[in-house]
Amino acid sequence: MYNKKVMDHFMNPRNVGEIEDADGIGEAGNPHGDHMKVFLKIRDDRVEDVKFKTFGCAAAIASSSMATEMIKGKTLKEAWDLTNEAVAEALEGLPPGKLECSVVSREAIHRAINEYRKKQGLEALPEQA
Amino acid sequence: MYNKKVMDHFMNPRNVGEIEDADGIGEAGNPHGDHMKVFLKIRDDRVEDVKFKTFGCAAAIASSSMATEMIKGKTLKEAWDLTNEAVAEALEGLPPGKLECSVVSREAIHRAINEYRKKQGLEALPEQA
Amino acid sequence: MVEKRFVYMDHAATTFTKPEVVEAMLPFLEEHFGNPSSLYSIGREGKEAVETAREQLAKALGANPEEIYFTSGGTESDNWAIKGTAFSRRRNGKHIITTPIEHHAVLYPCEYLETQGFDVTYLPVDRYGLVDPAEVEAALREDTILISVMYANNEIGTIEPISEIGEIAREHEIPFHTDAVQVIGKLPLDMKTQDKNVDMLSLSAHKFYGPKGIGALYLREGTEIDNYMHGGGQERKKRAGTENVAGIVGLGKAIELAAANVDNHNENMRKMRDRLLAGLLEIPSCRLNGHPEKRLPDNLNLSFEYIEGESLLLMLDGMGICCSTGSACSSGSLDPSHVLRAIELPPEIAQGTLRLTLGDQNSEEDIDYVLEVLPEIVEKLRAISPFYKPENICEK
Amino acid sequence: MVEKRFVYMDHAATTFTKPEVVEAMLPFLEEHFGNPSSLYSIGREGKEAVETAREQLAKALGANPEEIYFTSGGTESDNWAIKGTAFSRRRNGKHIITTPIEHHAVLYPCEYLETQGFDVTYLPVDRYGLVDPAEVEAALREDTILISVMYANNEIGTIEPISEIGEIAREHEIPFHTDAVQVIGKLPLDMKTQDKNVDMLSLSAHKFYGPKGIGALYLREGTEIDNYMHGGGQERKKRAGTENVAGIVGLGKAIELAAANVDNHNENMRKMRDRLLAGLLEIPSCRLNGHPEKRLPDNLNLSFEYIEGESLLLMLDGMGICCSTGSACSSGSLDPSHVLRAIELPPEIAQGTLRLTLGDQNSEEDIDYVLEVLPEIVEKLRAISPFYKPENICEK
Ligand SMILES: Cc1ncc(COP(=O)(O)O)c(C=O)c1O
Ligand SMILES: Cc1ncc(COP(=O)(O)O)c(C=O)c1O
Repeated sequence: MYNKKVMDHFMNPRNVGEIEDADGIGEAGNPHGDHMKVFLKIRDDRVEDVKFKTFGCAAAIASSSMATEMIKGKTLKEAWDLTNEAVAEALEGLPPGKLECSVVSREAIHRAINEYRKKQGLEALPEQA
Repeated sequence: MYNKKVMDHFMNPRNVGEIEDADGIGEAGNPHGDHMKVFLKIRDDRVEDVKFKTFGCAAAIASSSMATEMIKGKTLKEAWDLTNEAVAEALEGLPPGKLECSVVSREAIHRAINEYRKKQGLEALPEQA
Repeated sequence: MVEKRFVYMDHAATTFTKPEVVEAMLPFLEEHFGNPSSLYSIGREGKEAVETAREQLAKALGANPEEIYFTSGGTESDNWAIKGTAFSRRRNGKHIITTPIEHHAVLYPCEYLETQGFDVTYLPVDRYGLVDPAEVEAALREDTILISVMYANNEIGTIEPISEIGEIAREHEIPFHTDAVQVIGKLPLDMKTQDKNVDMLSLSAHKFYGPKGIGALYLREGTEIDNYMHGGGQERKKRAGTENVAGIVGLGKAIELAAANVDNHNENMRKMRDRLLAGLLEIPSCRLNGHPEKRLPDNLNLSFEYIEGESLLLMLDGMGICCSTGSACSSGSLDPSHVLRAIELPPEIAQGTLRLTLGDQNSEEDIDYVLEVLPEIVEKLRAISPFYKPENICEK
Repeated sequence: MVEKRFVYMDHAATTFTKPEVVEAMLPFLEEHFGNPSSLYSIGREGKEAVETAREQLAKALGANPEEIYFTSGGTESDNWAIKGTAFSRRRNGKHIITTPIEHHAVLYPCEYLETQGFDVTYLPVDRYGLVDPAEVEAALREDTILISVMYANNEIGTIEPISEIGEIAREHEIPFHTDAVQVIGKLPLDMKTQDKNVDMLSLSAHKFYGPKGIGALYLREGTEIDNYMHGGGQERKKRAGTENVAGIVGLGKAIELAAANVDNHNENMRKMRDRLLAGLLEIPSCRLNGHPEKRLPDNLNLSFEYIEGESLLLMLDGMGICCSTGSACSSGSLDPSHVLRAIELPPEIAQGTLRLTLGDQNSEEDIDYVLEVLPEIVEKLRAISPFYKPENICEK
């Protein structure tokens, strides 16, 4: 049901782990469902490094892996604008009903960026509904 | 569904035909069903010869064949007393629901005997219900 | 006498399974045994095979794969279509229109529905078994919720005016089901054009050189119907039960082969059938039942007066010829089939009815053989028959 | 790392078809293709093969052949038993007793009947999934017309007290159905002694090394039930549809093989299963679901905390191990199965549930391999999991 790309990112997820002295940490998840925690290292308004931990199905894990790959080295603006559709596309598609499993990645990243912004004394950006 | 014996009497029925100068002729049948006509040649109160014609299923034809075989050479009393169970038994069994297909044989024989008796000025024997 | 041979002329009862079909099935009985609902690799193989078969069938019908649901055969497809529609549309009404010549897999579900408070109209048919579309129109009521008319009859081969009836159904927005079990591989179907007014269509693999115990129901998108087999989420939650993967693969292969060859097959059948018919009509007091032109290319249904069908069938079997009869003898009384009764064939004629249905196993030599053997057997049985008088015979 | 191997541990989902079974089936796909309803010789061959299979199954169940009806699988058998009994006994009442851990092939027919005016009581089960016979007694009403309790559960393997429940049913003269799909070939059945109070019993061939798409319903003589598949006169007029002869022959062969070997099979399974269980329970925060003793000899159902079942299943698949999970992920939310919910396993634990079911394809080497690979994968997934903290782990 999952394509090769998804299976690759699921079986060998990139960027798994934690960052001890992260500049921003964000967590998102459904009460009894997928859950992701993301750690950002930020320098010059760019994502210098990113790590994650995810609990969930293969789609959630693969999306976390792909999303973190996609924001690494990008500006915070670019990272903020990453959509789960873009992640799914980079994964060459997710099965029907599984697109939502990639939503937690975006939410966790948004929260990590906002946490960083707060520490910087900036106001939090509004999260999308 | 039919055993070998039945099939043999069906495929190669004995005593098929008519007797021109029959001493007794009897016919029996259901309105839209099996129908048999039997011709008896009688001498000394015995069935000297017997022929039949039957319209019907394999069980009806095989029973006609077997019944005529069984009364040939017998006394009229013996011929009268032939039951369809005896015919079925001689055929080594008929499939469920097919026993009744052998009933016309007995009826036709009874009628042929009674026709003979009437010609002889004897009273008709009562047919069984 | 000619040399005895084996001649199977009962293709409407069932067909042999083509070697290519058996070959396609085997891997799914053997190594690819996974449950298609399973997530792991060997389950996915089964799933893919099922989806391929669905596409093969969809293509042959000019349908979308999403409109195909596999079932355990023609009987289940008919039961589902009839009962599933009736129960699902109960609040819209309780009236069903069908014909008295349907297969029992349609008739008995209708009779069952009558015990459940539904009304069923059985349309009249003419002496050929044809339904008049005007009668369908006339039978319509405010509360009609289903029309079911078979595509072609399995006994007498008559082809019904499905597109005319479909138009009436569509115009009145009444779901239209047709039992097409006998037409697959014989008449070309196209659910997008010619058959666009058919909402539900039943078929069964063992009538077109596939295996027994597998069939399908075509359900046009948007057709309202209750589930019939409740349980697991198979067949997009519309027909529960672990998929008969090997059977489905066999159905797919069989329909592919049949669709690729339908014109050619028909021409062969028609040619052989017509020669057989011409030869058999030479037999005195023999008549063809069903429509002379609007009939399946492989079907003959003949009545031979003064003799009884089962005897005829069994004597033919003794000579290696397999076919069907149009009446059953039970407890000494001969019951003509419901179809022969519906076309009002007199019972004494119906009794001597034989159905010969041709197929891929037949050759011109088979026709020669039947033309040699059948008249002799008819004569033999007439010679035994007390009804038969040569002077009664109507010569043609 | 160990060498990758293929290990099928999902025998409760489906089994491979034994070579002897395929071999027995083939002649009925190929030369003996006749329709069993036909009178002529090649039809009779099919008919005889069907009757032989019926005797094989009857023998294995300690039943009379007249009590066996072939169906298209476990789902149809369950649908027939539930809906056929309900509609046929409607005038006696509208109350049905069942359990919340039944297969969907029982649950969904019950839910459907609720839409048709019937009342259904779903009995409570304990944390092992066991039904208490006293609860059955307590649930009885004046208008109870059917009790249906599965013989053993397909997910957690728990074996229900069928004979006690049967006694209660018999005492109150209420028909008793049991879904025995998971027990054939694993528990010995005897409809004359031990199971004498079971009136209806469902089974499906693909769970005991037979083909998919064929099953049977045992109907004790005198059991009152409506037909479900209406149509032709097959199966003594109780189940219409051209017989899936090859499938029926396969079922017959499979049950014969299974019955001959049930004790031996069970001992093998139990030994391997217990070793696997002991090894896996070494994994921290791992627990066994279902009853520790009253369970099928080949079933393991385990929850691994902090990880999710589908991921586990797919990683195992990547290592060649096929098994099932106890939850489905849809749209980002993880839904534990209805069985795990019924035994009140907390959702966060239910999420990480795996079912391993052993069978004829497994060897001690398979057990070694799973014991090597599974703990590593659990560790790998826990390392990814944000919930997992080594200090949370409860050691045993
Ligand atoms: C017209 C028609 N409908 C339905 C059926 C039933 O199909 P099956 O026996 O495959 O269930 C048949 C054949 O038996 C048929 O000829
Ligand atoms: C307990 C139980 N009942 C019923 C079924 C349904 O059987 P089938 O899929 O053969 O229709 C299954 C298996 O899928 C089962 O495990």
